[in-house]
Amino acid sequence: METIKFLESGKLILEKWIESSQTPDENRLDIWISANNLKSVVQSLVENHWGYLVTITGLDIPAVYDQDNVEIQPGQLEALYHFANDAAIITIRVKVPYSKPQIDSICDLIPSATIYEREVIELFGFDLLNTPNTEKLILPDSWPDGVYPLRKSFTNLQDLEISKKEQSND
Amino acid sequence: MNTDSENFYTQIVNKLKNWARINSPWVIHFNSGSCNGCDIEILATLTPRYDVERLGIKLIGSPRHADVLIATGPVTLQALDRLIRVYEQMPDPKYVIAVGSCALSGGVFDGCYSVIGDLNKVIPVDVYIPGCPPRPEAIIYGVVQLLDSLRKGTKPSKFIVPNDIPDFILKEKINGND
Amino acid sequence: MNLSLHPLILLLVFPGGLFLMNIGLMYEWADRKLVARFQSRVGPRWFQPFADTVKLLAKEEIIPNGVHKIMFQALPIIALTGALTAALYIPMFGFEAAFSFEGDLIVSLYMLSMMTLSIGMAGANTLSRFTIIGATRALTQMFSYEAPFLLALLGPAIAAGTWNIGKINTFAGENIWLILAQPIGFIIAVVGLMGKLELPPFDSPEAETEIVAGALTEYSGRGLALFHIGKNVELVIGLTLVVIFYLGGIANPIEFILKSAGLFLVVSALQSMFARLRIDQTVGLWWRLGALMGLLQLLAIIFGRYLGEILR
Amino acid sequence: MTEGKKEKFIVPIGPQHPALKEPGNFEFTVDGEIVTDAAVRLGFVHRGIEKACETRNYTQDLYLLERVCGICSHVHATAFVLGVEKLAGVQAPPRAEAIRVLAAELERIHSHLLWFGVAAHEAGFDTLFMYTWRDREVVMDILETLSGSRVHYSVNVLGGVKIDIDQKLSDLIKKDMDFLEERTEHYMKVVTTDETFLGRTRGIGTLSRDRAKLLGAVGPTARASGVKRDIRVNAPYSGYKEFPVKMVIDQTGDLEARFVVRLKELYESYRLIKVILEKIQPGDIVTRIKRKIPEGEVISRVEAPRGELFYYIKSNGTEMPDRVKVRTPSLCNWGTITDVAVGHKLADMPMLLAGIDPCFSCNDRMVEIRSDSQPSQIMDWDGLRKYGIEYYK
Repeated sequence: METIKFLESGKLILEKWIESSQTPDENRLDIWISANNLKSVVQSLVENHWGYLVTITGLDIPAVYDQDNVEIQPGQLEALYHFANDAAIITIRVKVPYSKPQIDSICDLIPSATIYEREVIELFGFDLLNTPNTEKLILPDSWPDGVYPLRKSFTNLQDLEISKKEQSND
Repeated sequence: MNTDSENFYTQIVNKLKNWARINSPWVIHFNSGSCNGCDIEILATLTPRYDVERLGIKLIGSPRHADVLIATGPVTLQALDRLIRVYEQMPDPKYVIAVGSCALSGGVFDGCYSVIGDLNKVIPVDVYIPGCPPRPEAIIYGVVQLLDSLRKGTKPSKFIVPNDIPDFILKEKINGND
Repeated sequence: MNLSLHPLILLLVFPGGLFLMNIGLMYEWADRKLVARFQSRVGPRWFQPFADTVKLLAKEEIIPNGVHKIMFQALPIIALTGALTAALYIPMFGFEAAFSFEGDLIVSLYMLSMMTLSIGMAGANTLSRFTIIGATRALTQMFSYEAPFLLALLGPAIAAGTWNIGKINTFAGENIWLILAQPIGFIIAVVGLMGKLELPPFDSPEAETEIVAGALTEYSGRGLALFHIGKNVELVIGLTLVVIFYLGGIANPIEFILKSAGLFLVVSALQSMFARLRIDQTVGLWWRLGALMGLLQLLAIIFGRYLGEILR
Repeated sequence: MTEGKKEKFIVPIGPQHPALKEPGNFEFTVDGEIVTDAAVRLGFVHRGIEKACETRNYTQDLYLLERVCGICSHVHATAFVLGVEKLAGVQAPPRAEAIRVLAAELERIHSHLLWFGVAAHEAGFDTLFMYTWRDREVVMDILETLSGSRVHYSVNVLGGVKIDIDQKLSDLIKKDMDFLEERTEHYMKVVTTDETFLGRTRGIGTLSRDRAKLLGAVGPTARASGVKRDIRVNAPYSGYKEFPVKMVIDQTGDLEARFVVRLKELYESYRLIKVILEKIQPGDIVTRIKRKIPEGEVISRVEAPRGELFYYIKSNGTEMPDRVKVRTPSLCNWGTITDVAVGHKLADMPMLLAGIDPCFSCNDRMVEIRSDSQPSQIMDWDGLRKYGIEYYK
């Protein structure tokens, strides 16, 4: 019962920013917000001592094409900020397009977020504004710039080289 | 006469060198992307139940002091440079033992984007020890195989340690409980 | 045993040189075996240190980039020579010392310090960070244990009224074991010896978990072997000194073996009983506790002698 | 050295470093012996499993995820299995849940003993290291008898477990638990009374409660600082609903507290294992589960030996997951290292690192599994793969 109380209080804190929300599980609450509001949302959670940041998950939603190869829906990246308070989990979800994957950094509010932020920068190509450290954390030093292994379009480094060669041949 | 005695002495010196090499393999351990399983088992060989010091095997930290490189893991791109550097820092003669399925073929990680997969693609390997992870007994057996081939005077031909070492400890324990 | 041998033979064969090296290797084996037994392991075979040394000698020696080459090669030799020379003044194995004069105690002690000094220089000579930190630690440690160790050995010397190791030996043989008369001095001497030899728990100069192998990280092959031998020789000499000073001296080989073995057991037990001290803790221990206790005991001895003379 | 010209240099610890049997690069900027700055570089064990996983189904992923880490393989599998079961709407039988907890607690014992030995080794206390590892072999034997493997137990399958325990084994485990309890008492004495050891742990690396909360520390690191974070208690999962555990808390937050917390957790594990062996109900150990998992997202949290393990699994209705995100406990605790390290001595660093019980393989796992829509594609060999890609172009 405590869990439900936690979720309700969390929802109350965040009420004014919620664009849409859902409860996929009894101990979870998913909240979609716009990218501009992220900082104020996190700030209000931190100020109200609602749980702690578990991690930031990145999701890749590739572009959808119709039969004639026309883009119906542009590719998007989604960042999921999981906050946990005992058993209750609030997930703050932010969607940004490939063309402008910019999200405010929350490192000044939660210093430990830097590792998660570096992770999503490397693996998904998010652009986190004002994040203190953008050095490589996980990928090898020799990794090519602009290649994000966790995007659906990436298959393999060797394939990458092949397609590059093909492009230059064309 | 003179050359004969010289030959005799070189022979003796060579025999002595070989004997020393067999009886004092100093080992350096390098993890190039392993899941820790193999590393723990390598560490376990030092501990009282297995105690490799009785064979003269010593785990040391500096590659400059080492004779044998024990490498685990599927060789990640990031660890690649270091692995080669460690191998190059070791003074001759040096040997390499690959421990675990990952170092043999990539194991479950074969085909991952940041993994090379086979230790032999990077540095020459002398002994392979399969298993995920191999038991400490298997690791000791692998090192002993290397030493045996040194005794015979050949650089070890690619020798693969069978992974069917009986679980005598367990059987003993359960039987003892009856 | 007052044969007039050529000094070079004395240095290279007996009591220095070959004999000491072999004894040193045996000591190393005993040390490792005892520690292994304390850790409930089987431990190495008896020829292990010998095999290690031969193997190291036969191995390629890599001279890293950016070092002073002559220094790099000379330092191990200097270290070993220092230790071997020190052995000339010590009545090894129950025989009389090869050389002796009034004050040879001081000379041999400082010959022993050559080892640490060489290790320190070797560390500073190579460009690796680990070696530099190892060198700093080795020298720091040397400065801290040297004084208490000397004070601890000074006690018996004052009691015997001589600076000659041979005479102290005779004095110790004729009187009550000094371990009973000066227990504090004995403890400081044993612990000081462990500090000198960088045995655990005073092994922070070569703490493998922090700085790989300390000052010797970059040494391979011959250089490493020579340093190893030098350390072993130092172990022999150090133990012999303590036996001479505190355990009633050595009159014959059997006494030497028995007493050394006994002392060895204590040292090995101490090694396996403690966690490594940080370098600052080591220094603190020595200066705050070691030096002070050593001084106190020295004062007590001087006072005792003074009192004894008055009474007489 | 003249004043103001203090030389600073960086001492890298790792990636190839004897203190850490696993790679990971820490750069400590040192002024003399004092650490003035700390930075971390991971990625030496970054295997990027996800791409090879594109054609792997849930069952195959289970075995892959076990190999994220060789120390806590069971909890990884448990977290994944629990998540997938939730997605599929399947509940594992009670006996299976109990066996999962049993294996998890055995793993905790093995992991804590391992950590204790390694930490002692970092402290230069090799005798203690040898003793703990000798005793650890007892647990390894149990695990091997239980599952057939010393490291990767593969206890879990989707929908249950694949091993069962019998009376003989249960008696053996009980006997061994008594033995280990006795040994742990001894270690407790060493940790709390041995002067040289206390010199290396007491008052070192103190992490205050507020800092721990802010930095998001988890597991024993957080609990040693008085933060009540233990998923087994906060959000009981699997068999922990039936077999509750007590949370072990300490207030001081220094290295000694972390030692004490972990050792006390060992007692708790011994107790729990005995309770489970007493009360375990006979019954099935596995239920059927469909190959295709319904579409959905699930979050699964379990308490690994090192702290909270977090799984996010997204399914798209096929045999393969769309995305699996793993957040391992060690990653959370990194922040505390860089925070606490400054001002300590270089000699304390290995102990500090050991204090959080780091697991590099865990951090670098990035086992982010996604699936493309071509399950028939064989991706294992380079040539075939290139052929396949070109074919589909």
